[in-house]
Parts: sequence; structure tokens; C-alpha cells
Amino acid sequence: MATGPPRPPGGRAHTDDSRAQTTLDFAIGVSLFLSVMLFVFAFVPGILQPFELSGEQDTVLSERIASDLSQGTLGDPSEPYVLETHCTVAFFDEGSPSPSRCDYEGSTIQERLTVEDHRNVNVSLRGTLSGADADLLCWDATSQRIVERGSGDCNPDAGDDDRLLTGGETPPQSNDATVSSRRVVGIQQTNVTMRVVVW
Amino acid sequence: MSDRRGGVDERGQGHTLEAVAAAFLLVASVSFALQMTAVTPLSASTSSQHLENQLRYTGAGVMASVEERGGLSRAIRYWDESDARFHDAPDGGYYTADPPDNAFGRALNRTLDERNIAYNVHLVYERSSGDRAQKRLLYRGEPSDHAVRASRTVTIMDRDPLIDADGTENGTLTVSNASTYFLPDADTGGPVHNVVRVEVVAWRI
Amino acid sequence: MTERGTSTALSYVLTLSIATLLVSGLLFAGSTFVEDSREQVIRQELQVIGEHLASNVEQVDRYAGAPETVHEASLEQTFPSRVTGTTYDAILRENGGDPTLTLRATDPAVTVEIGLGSDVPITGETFADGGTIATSCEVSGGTCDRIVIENV
Amino acid sequence: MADLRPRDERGQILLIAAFTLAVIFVALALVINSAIFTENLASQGEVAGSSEALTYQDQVRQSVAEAMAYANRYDESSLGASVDTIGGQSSSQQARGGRVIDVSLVSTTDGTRIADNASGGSAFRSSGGLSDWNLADGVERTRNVVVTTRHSDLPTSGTPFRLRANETGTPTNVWTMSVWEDSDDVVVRVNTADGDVSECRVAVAGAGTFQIDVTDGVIAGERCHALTRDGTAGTPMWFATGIPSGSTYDIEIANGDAIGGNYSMVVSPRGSWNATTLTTGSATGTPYRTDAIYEATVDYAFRTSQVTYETEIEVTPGEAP
Repeated sequence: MATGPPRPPGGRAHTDDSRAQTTLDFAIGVSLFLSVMLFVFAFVPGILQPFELSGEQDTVLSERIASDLSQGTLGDPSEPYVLETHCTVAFFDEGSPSPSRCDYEGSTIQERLTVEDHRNVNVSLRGTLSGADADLLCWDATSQRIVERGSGDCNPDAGDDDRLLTGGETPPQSNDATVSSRRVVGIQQTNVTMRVVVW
Repeated sequence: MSDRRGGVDERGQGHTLEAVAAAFLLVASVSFALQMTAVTPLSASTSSQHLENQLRYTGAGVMASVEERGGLSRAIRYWDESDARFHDAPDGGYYTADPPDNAFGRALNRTLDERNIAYNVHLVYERSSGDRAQKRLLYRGEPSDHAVRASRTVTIMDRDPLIDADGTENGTLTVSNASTYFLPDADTGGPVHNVVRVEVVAWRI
Repeated sequence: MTERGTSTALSYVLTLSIATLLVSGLLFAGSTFVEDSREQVIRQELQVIGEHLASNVEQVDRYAGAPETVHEASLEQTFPSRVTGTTYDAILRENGGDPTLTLRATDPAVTVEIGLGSDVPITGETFADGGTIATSCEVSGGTCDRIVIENV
Repeated sequence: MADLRPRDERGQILLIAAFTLAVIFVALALVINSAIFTENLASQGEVAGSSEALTYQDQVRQSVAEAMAYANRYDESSLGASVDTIGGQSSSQQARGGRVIDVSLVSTTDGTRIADNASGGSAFRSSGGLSDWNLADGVERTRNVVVTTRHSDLPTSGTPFRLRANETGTPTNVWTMSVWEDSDDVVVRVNTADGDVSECRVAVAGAGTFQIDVTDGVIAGERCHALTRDGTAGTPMWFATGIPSGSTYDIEIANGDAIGGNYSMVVSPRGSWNATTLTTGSATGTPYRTDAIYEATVDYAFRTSQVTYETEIEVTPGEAP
């Protein structure tokens, strides 16, 4: 075996350039580590994203509001899901003070539902009273009866205090972060659907 | 051949090995984290449970508002004595496609069919022997596993009249003297004919 | 001595410092990130639990309002006793006619407040820790004078 | 310069970095877990059965009302047995659902049922044939006032049929309901004791009989706001509004000849019926009175593993608030 250059024990002849770890090894090592690091940093936010919690309590809030309105505030707790006409119509009359006899206070929907003022809520009554498809309902003051918006006798802006039975801001169509709860309730001898949207 | 002074060269591969070990540790920790969290395909969408809660309230709301005017009790007594079945129900004796033409049927149609929710209606009552029996009022097929049940009990008294097709009370026939009426007298001694539980099983199609 | 002389020491110090800097930076960034998301999750969880508790209080209020005479009305629900690792408690207080429900987490001090209707009969202040919380009526003479929350 | 430690002692920084990252990810996993639990908690509905306590109480109230109607019409002593049967069957039905229901009759308040249900209907005259006459004096409470009539039996606007409740001792304090027909519409006008007037007009199709439920404010299935809410301030009103709650009132019919059909009501206390104008047996054609149960008090209990609800409900079917 040809002997290479003599290897003195502990001799200084080990210059650093003979480290046997070529720059290539180092390059592989670090690049591998960096690539894994990049992968992890790219991947982790991905798994976190669906759990970026925002507005989780809206689901429970809309259920609470819907149950409270349909089983107590707009009617009588001893007769759940049946609304009393006068208080229901007055509930949607924003701006004027609540009638003392009814089970809510304040003049805006937020105050009447005891939620913070910045909270976006919309409450509306829909139903199919005549014809085939459901429509927003309206209080016709002349006949003291609840009618569909499409029927002739509902003219909310005609001065006689007809009124559309919807309160709060209009829910955004595109925004998907809204939560809505529905209850079927009875009013004036018929069934309508109360819809509460929170976003 | 190790070198007493920890020569620099043998550790060469050590660095890459170290990087590999680090990388492995990193990937292992991420996968462990994933295993630990109950990440399921559905875990981000909680809407299905929310919708089921709505269905339960819908069923209860329909029956509560119909029964306020006695509509549920009349729907149970909406019986055709001569045909021995509910008024103009198909041969099976229970409604299938369109609901009965009374307040309860119209309410179901208005609120449930409108939002393409399929539903079955069963009447659960007690026989005089005390065991429980069930009769279909309306049947639309096997409910899916997300089906939700809402129920309401209605008391029928011995002399309650049957209801004719147009909704008016029958002058002579009552639940007791009608021969083909399905509801037995569970309390033969007393005035109560039967306590019927109306069950609406609804599911989204 | 290698030809590069002091450069080895310099490169040595350099790599060491950069590396420690990198690691400490990483550690710091990582822990603040974890802390922030933990606090956000705690706040959300307290709000969800608060809303559930508020709907229980309103349900008991309806129980009290329905019949002419009430003998007993209570409703209990089991909530997680710890929220992302910290314990929390709930306080139902009269707050001068505008009753509120306040939930406080201990470790990162997070507080959540939920308003209730002013017609809900709540007087003084009642308190319950996380876990199974019972909402009930203190009944006297057939009417529900006060709705309280307590641990079961 | 001394030979420093060779470069290879760099201290495995990469490993430490990886280790710290690993710790961070595990902590993050904990946070994600509770985030997922929060969403799960958010989508939970209300406590199981908590809203059913009230809906079931409503069902018990209506079942007992059915039993009372039966008792008042056929056999007054049967109410106790009916309530026990209702309670027994309800609890066996609900036990399947994990709910414990307990219904028991506590007490009843006596009353009198005044009715004229001659078959085919007749004029609202007293047993002595008077058109204007008094039905009852010193009445404290009235419920389930129902008039059954037909278009052909209704007076025109000339002299409408009037049902009055005037305060005992001060007849000027009177609540009056006038009913007449105006071109196929049934018109009901109410003058309350405190001077408010409101009117409702309901178009009733067909020539068959229909019901005017005075205490419920429903005419042939249509709500008549005049009977349940006065026009101006919108405050609710009902049979005998305006008569101070402390004092009693007398019930009178005016112009009974003008209307045909049947009527019935239940008044309390039991002795307030007028002996001269009402017979005791239900002879056809003449108004009669029978003993009746005005109100039943029922103990109701609803228990599940998480809900406890015990109350005492007063069942007075058809009594305005």
C-alpha cells in the first residue's frame, strides 16, 4: 500500500482544507434544513387558517336572539312560538320608543335585543300568506292585518303607518360571514318564519 | 482513525447529519402536532349542527302555532268514516306527496315544503292494553341520518266529533262511535279518549 | 496555526452569534405568536361560553315569566373547566339595572362582558367557576325574585 | 495566538433551532385543539329539553282546557279523572324521551255556564221572551264568550244587537259590543267604559254558521282587532274593559230579537246568574244555566337530567288577560 504523505501523529499537517467535509456536504446539509424550514413555514399557517377564530359567538348569539324573540319577548312565555300582534309590529318600528306594555325597551333594534350597538343584527318576518312563494311581510295599518309586501295594501312609505316587518341593518348579500337563525312562529292565525341574521 | 485532538476532519459528515436530524425533528414535530389536533375535514364547518337545531325549532313552531287554534287536534280527527282513512288520502291510508287539506297540512306546506325540507308525520298513541302504537299521517320516505324529530301531545276527549273534508265538525260521528276510526279508547272508564303524540320528523334534502 | 489566522476565531464568533441570534429571534417570534393566538382563542371561547350562559339565564327568565306560580326553576350546563389551559369564572351582576354577565380568565387576564335584558330579575352579584354551572331561580312566595348562577 | 477550538465545535445550532421550533409547534397544536373545541361548543344548541319545558306546559294547559270543556258540557265531576289520565299518559309518553312529567289537579273555581244552544238557533230572548234583558249580576270574571250565528240571522245597521257589561251600581260605566251586518261584512263596534270606540269589519264568505269569539277577538277565524285592541292608543282591551278591576259588573243583552243563533259563556262566581231570565234545565229555545268549572289549578313538573321546572298553572280557557 503506497503510503501517502507521512501522517505525523497529532501533526499540524491537518490543514483545515482537508476537513473531508467538502463544501458540497455543507451545502446539502444547510439547503436541506432551509428547505424543510421554508416548507414548514409555508405549511403551518395553512393548517392554522381554518381555525382563525372570528365571530364564533355569532352562532350562539343568533340562536339566543331567535329563541328569546319567538318564545318570550314578542309573545308570552306561557305560549311559546305564538306572537302577539301589537308588540311584534311595534318591535319593528325603529326610532319611536317601545310601548311600555311590551317586553322590550329602547328605540333601536340593538337596544331592544340588549346587544352592543356595534353589533350588526337583522330581524325579519317572512311568509307565504297568499300566492306561492315566501316574501317579506308588512303591517297594513288600514286593515290592521299582516300582508305580504307584494300584495296591494302594503305601502310603507305612503304616510299611513304601514310598516315593513324587518328591523336592523340589511344583511350583506355577498359577505359569507353571516349567521342566520330561523323560527316558525304563529301570528294572527297564520304561520310565518322569523329570521335573525347576525354578522 | 480518530485523532486525539478531535481532529477537525472526521466530523465533516457530522454537519450534514446534524442538518438532517434537525430537519427530521422539525417534520416530526409538525406531524405530531397534526396528529394531536382533531383536524377532521368537517371540523371547520359547524353549519350542519346549526341547521339541525333550526329544524327542531321549525317543527315545534309549526305545531305550536297550529295547535293554538286547535288545528292539530282537528288534523288527527280529519277522518273519512266510509273510506276508513284520512280524507282523500291515497290507498296506503296516509298522505304522501301533498299534505292534508287542513290547517296543519297547509302550515306544513307553507313552512317546510317551501324550503325543500322533507318530513314525515307520525301519530303515537296508547292502546287500551297500555302498549304503544304508531300510525303514519304523512310519509315521504326514509329519513336521512340528519333527521330531527319535534313532537307535541294532543288530548282527544271521548265525545270529540270527527272532522269532515271541508273542515267542519261532523254532526253525528264522534271519535267514540265511529266504527272505522283508528284511535282506540285508551281510558275506557274515563272521559279521555286518548293522548296522541304528533311527531314531525324533518330532514333536509 | 492555519494560514487564515484570526479569521477562524472571527468566523467562529460570527457564526455562533448569528446562530444564537437566529434561534433567540425564532424563539421570541414563535412564543409571541403562540401567546397571541392563545389569547385570541381564550377570548373567543369565553364569549361562546358567555353566550351559552346568557341564553340559559334568559331561558330561566322565561321559566319564571310563564306560569302564575313557580315552585322551582333551574337549568344546568357543563362547560369546560379550563379554557386553553387557564381557569376562568363567571359573574352575574345587577350592574345598577343593566344586568351583565362577565367572564374572566386568570392566566392572561381576558375579560368578556355580555349584556342582558334589564327586565331579567338579577340583584347583587353571583359567581360561578368554570365547569358545570347551574342557573336557577331563588323563589319566594311563588315568584322568582332573583336569578343566580352557581357551581353544581 | 493559542489555537482556538477547531471550527467543528460550532455547537449544533441547527439542532437547537429545530428543537425550539418543535416546542413551538406542539404549543400551537394545543391552541388549535381548543380552537376546534370552541367551534364545536359554538354549534351546540341549547340545553337538551330546556325549551320543551315551556312548550310542554302549553300542551298540558290545552289538554286540561279540553278536559274542562268536556266536564262543563257533559259531566262536571269528570275533571279529576281526566287530568289524572292526561298526566299518566303524558308521563309514560315522555319517559321514553328521558323527560319526567308530572301533572296533577290541585283545585278548581266554581262558575256558571250560561248558554242558549237551541238547535238551528233562535233569537237571543230571555226565558220570559224579553228582547232587552239581564243575564247575570255581580259578575267578577267572564270567559269563553262565543256567539254562533249566520249572515241571514244578523241585523242590518238599523238596530244592531248589543251585548253589554255595566258596572254594578253605576250602570253608566258600560262596555258595549254592537254587531250588525253591512253588505256581507260582519261589523263589530266596541264602546269601552272609558269612552274609546273601535270597529272591525270581517268579510265572512258563505251562508253557513260562523263563530264570533268575543273574548278571543276572532270572527270566523279572522282576527278582529276591535275586540282585542282599541284603535287609538293600541292598548289591549277585552270583554268589560274600563270597568275597574276591583268592582263587579252585570251582563245584559239589548235588542235580542234582532239576532238569531246560539251563544254561551262561563261566568264566575257561580251564584251571579239571573234566576228570573234563565231556566235551569236546557229546554230548547230558552237560555239556561248549569254549574260549571270556571278555572282549574294544576301542578306541573318537568324534569330532565339538566332541567328542573315545577309550577302551578291556572287553566281558564278563553279568558281575556
